[in-house]
Amino acid sequence: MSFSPALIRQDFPIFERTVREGKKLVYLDSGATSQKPHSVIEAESGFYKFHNAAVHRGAHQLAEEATDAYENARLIVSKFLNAPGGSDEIIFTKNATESLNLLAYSMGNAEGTNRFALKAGDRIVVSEMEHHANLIPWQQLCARTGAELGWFSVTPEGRLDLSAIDSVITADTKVVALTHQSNVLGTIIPLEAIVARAHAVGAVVVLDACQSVPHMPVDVAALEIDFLSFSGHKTLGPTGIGVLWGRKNLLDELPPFLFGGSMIEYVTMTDATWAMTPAKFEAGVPNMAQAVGLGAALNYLSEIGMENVHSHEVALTAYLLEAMREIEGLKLVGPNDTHLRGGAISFMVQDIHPHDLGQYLDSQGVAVRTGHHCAWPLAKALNVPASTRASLYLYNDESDCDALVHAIVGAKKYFGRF
Amino acid sequence: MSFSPALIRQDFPIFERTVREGKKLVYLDSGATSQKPHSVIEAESGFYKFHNAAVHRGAHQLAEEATDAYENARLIVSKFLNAPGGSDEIIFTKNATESLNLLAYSMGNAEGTNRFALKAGDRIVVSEMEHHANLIPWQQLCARTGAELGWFSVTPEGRLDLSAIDSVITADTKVVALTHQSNVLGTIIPLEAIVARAHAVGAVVVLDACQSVPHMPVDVAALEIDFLSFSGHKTLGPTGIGVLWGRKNLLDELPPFLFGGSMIEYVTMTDATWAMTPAKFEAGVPNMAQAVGLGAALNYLSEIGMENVHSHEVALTAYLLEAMREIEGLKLVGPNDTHLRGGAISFMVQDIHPHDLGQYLDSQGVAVRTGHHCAWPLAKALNVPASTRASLYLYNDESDCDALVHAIVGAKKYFGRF
Amino acid sequence: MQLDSLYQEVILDHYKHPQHKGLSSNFAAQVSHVNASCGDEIILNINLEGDLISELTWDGQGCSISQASVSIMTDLLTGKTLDQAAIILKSFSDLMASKGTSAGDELVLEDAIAFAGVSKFPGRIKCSLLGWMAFKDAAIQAQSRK
Amino acid sequence: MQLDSLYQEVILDHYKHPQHKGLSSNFAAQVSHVNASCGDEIILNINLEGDLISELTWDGQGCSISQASVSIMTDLLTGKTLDQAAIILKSFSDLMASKGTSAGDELVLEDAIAFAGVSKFPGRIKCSLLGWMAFKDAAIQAQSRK
Ligand SMILES: Cc1ncc(COP(=O)(O)O)c(C=O)c1O
Ligand SMILES: Cc1ncc(COP(=O)(O)O)c(C=O)c1O
Repeated sequence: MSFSPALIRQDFPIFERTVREGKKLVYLDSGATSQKPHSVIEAESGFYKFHNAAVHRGAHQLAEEATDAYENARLIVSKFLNAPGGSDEIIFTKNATESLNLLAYSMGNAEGTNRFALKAGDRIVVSEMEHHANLIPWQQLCARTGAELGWFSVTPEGRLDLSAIDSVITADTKVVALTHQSNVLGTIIPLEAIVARAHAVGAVVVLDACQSVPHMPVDVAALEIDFLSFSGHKTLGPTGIGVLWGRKNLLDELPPFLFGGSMIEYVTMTDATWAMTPAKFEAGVPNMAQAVGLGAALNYLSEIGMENVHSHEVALTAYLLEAMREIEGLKLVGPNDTHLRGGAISFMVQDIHPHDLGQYLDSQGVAVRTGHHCAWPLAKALNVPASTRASLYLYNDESDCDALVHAIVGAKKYFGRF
Repeated sequence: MSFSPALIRQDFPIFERTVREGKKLVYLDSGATSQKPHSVIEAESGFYKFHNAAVHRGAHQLAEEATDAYENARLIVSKFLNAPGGSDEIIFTKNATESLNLLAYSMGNAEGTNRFALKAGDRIVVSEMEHHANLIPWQQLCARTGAELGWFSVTPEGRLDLSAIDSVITADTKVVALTHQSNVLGTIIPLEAIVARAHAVGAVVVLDACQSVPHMPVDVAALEIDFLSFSGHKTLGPTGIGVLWGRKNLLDELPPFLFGGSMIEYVTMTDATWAMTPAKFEAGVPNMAQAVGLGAALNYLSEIGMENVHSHEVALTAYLLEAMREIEGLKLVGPNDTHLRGGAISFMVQDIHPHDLGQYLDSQGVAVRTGHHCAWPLAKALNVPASTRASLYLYNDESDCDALVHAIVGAKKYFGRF
Repeated sequence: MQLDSLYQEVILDHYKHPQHKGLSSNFAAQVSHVNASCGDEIILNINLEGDLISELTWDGQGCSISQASVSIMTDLLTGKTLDQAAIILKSFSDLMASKGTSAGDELVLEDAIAFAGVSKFPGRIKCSLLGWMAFKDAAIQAQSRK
Repeated sequence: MQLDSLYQEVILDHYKHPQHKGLSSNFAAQVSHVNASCGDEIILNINLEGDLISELTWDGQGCSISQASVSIMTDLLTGKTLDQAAIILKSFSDLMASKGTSAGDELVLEDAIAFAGVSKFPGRIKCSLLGWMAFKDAAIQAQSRK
C-alpha cells in the first residue's frame, strides 16, 4: 500500500468539518496535539460500553476483561518501543509532563545508598532547547537536593552544541535529560556520543520523546537510553494518557511517586511497603480507557509503519522548507535542511508578530501555534521572543503546505496595508 | 418524573450485555468504578471528533473551541460543588489519588512562613477508616517533614470515635484529612464538630469525597471545609479525570506540584515563577476530553437531582440490609442501619472466604468486590482481613439486591457441600 | 471578513506608532507584566500628582493587540484622576467580557472602543488586557506608597 | 458449570484439611508473602538436608485457592531435591500461564493438576501461585545460607 495522506485523513473524523465560515481545516498544529482516528475514539468508548470495571480489583468478569484490555495496552506500548524488559517496563501516566515529574520526584524520594539519591555536588544535565516539562522538574529537584543544573547550549542554527560534552557531562553527573526532537526547532539530537559519555560517568539518560515517538521509529534498546517519556495525545491517542518507560532494574530501584491504592504491598497506620514494578508507580484507579485508546493508536501507526510515517514527514518538510525559501522576509528558526530534522518548522515573517500572523492564518483555515512554545529559555537564547510553528503529521500533504504558504503571503499583504 | 432505575439503566450501554454465559449483569461494584451513560461517552468522543486541539495554546478556532469546552467543564464542577470562589477553585487531576498526592506534595514544597510549611512538632490527622489514597500520602509527608501522624480510631460498629476529639486534633494540628464516606463501611462521618475543632486550632480540613460526591449532594461552602477531592470515574464520568477543589486563597498560597508547560509565569534556565490558580496546578496538555466527559456526567446527575439519587440509595440500602438480616451466618462489617450511611455494604458469610464468595457471585452474574478494599489498616482494626462489598448506585434496584441475596444463599449451598 | 473587526485601523496605527513608549526615568511605581502563554511583556511606569495620573510610560514587546492596547490606554488615562481611570478600566473590562455583544461606550472609552471586536476572539482578550492589568497593579502600588 | 473446574474437590478438601500447616520451630529459611490485592498472607518455613527438602511448614490465611495450593505444594515438594522441586515449580507455573489450554502433567504435578481450571480465571492465578512464589524465595534464601 502506498502512503496516502488523503486516504489516511478519511480515518480522522475531524477532517469532515470546516472552520472559519466553511474553510477547509488545514491542521498544522500536531506538535501541540494530534488528531484522532476513528479506531482510537472507538477503542476508548468501546471500553466504557462493553468492559468498564476497575482493573486488578474486582472478582468478576468485567474486571477480568478490563484488566486484560489495560494490560494488553501495556504490551502494545512495550513492543512499540522495543522495551527490552517487556511490559513491566511501561508505566502509564496522564501525560509526558507527569512522566518527567514522576522521575524527578521519585529521585527526590531516594535516600542513602539508592543510586538515585542526589546531594550537593551532583549534577543534572539538560539543554537550552528543553520544553518546560523537561526543565522545571529538574530545576526543582536541584533546589530540593542541592544538586547543580548544567546544560548544553544551542548553536545559532538550532543544533545542540556538543563541542564541550566532557565539561557539560562531568564526572559528577547523575542524570542527563534531553529532548529527542525539539518541539520548536525540529532538531533531532544525535544520541550516541551523549549516551556513551553519560554512561561512562555513571549517569542515566532520560529522553523526552514527545516529538519523536509519534513521528519516527524509536527503539529504546538500540538507543541504549535508560528512561523515555511521551504523550498519548500527540501520538494519535486520547488525552489524559502518557507513558514512562524505564529499564526494569532501574525502575525496581527507583522509589515510588504517587501513593495510594494498588501500588502497595503492605500498609499499617504508620508505614507502607510497595508493590513490584510497574504497579508501584500506578496509584489509584488508572486511566484505563485512555490506555486502551493509546494501544489502538499505536496499532494504527504500526500498521502504517513508523518508517513510512517518518519518510513521509521528511519529504513533506523538504517540500515546505523549499517553498518557504521563496517567501521574502521569512526567517526560519531552526535547521534549514532535513538532516536530523523532523517536521516542526518555526519561523518569523518580517515584523508581523507571530500572534497576528497566526490569527490571519486561522482566518484562512490554517491552524498553527504561536509564542514561545513552552521553551522560553530557547526563545531567549535565540533572541526570538515568539515565533510561528507549523508542525506536520501523517495526515498532512503538499496541499496543506501550499495553503500555509498562500496564507503567509496573504498575511504579508493584509498587514502591509498600513 | 419519578425515579426509575429501569429507565436510568437504558442510558447505560453496558447493561445491554450479559455476563457468564448469558446471565443478566448485576453490577454492585460502583464503589470501585461506576458505569457510564451514553451522554458521557458521547461527550468524550465528540470532543475528539469535533473540537480536538490543545487548550490555552493554539491561535486557531479548534483551540478556542477546545478551551471553551474545557473551561465550561470547570464551571460545571464548581457549580456542582457550590464552590464559593467559582471555577478558579477547580483543579483537574487524573484521579482522586493524584488530587490527594498533589496536596501532600505541594505542602511538602512549602517553605518558611508559608502556612502550609510543616516541621517537627506539627501534626496531621487522619482516621483508621481511610482509603490508602488518603493515608499513605500523609504518612510520606510526615516522613519528609518530621510532622507526626495522628488518627481517629473506629468503633466496633464502624463509626469514627470522636470521644477524644480534642486530644486527636491537637493545638499543633495543621491538616485534618478524612474520608467523607467510608468505601468499606458505608459510614458517613459527621463533619460539624470536626471542622469546628480543626479551624479552632488553625488546621485545614481535607475531605476525601470519593464515595460521597457521586452519591449525595455535597456543598463545600455549607460544609465549611477547605479542600475536597473526588474521582470522575466513580461519578459516571470517564476514567483519567479527578478533581481537587480548594479555597481560592489557600490554593493561591499553596506551592505548585507538577512542573511544566502552562503552569508558569516566567522561565529561565535556572528558575521559574508560577501562573495563577488554577493554571498553576495543571502542568502540560490536560485531560481535556475527560474533563468534558466529567462535565456531561455531572450534568446528567444534576438533571436527576442528587437529592433523588441519595434517597434512592438510602431506601435501597435499607431494603438490602433488611434482606441480609435474614441470611444465616451473614455478618455485616459496618453500621446495620441507614443512619449516616451510604450504599457500600461489606459483609462476611460464615467461613466462606470473600474471594471464593465473590467468585461464586460472579458465576451468577453478580459483580462485587472482595479483599481489604484499599483500607488495610481498617481491616486489621476490625479484625476482618478481607470482606465482600456490594455497592449501590442510581441504576440499581431491588431486583439487583434480590439477585445478590439469592446468590449468597446459593454460595452457602455450593461451598457447604464438602 | 471577520478579521477586520479585530484589526481595526486605529489598532494597527497605534501598533506602528506607539504612544508614550519609552520609560520615564522617575516613577511612583513600576510594574512588569507578562502574558505567559505567548511571551508578551510590558513594563509600565506611573507618576501621580495627588489623585491625578500625571504620566504613564511603557516599554515592551508583543502582538499588535497588546501593544496598541497599552498605547491607547496610556493616551486615554494620562491626565485622568484615579477614580476616573477606575471607571474607564471597568468599562474596558466589561467590553472584553462581552463576547462581541457590546460596541463599547465611546464617551468613556474613546479610541479604546476599537477593541470591541477583540471580545469575539477569546484567545486575544488577554492580549488586550495586558496593559490594563499592569495599570491596575501600578495604580495600587503608587497609591500605597503615598 | 464452569465454576466446578475451579473448585475441584481436591482443592476444597485441602482447604478444609490443610496439610503441613503450623510452623516448625526451626528452619533454614522463613519467608512471608502477601497478595496485596486481596490481603492473603503466607509464612513458609523450609528445612534442607543437603539438597533434599526435608521439611516445609506454613501458616497463613486466604481463600480456598491460595490455601489449598500451598497445602498441596508442601505435600508434593517435601522429600524432593531442590532440582526436582524446580522442575515441578516450572511445570506448575506453565500450567497457570496456559489460560485453560493445558491439563497439566500429572506425572510431575500429581494432585496439583487440580489447579488446571484456575488458569481460566485470571483473577485467581495469583492466589494459586502465592505459596509457590514463597517456596521459590525460601529455597533461594536457604541455599544462600549454606
Ligand atoms: C474513599 C476513597 N478514597 C480514595 C479513592 C481513590 O480513588 P481513585 O482510585 O479514583 O484515585 C477511592 C477509590 O478507589 C475511595 O473509595
Ligand atoms: C518536547 C516536549 N516535551 C514535553 C511536552 C509536554 O507534553 P504534555 O503537555 O503532553 O505533557 C511537549 C508538548 O507539549 C513537548 O513538545
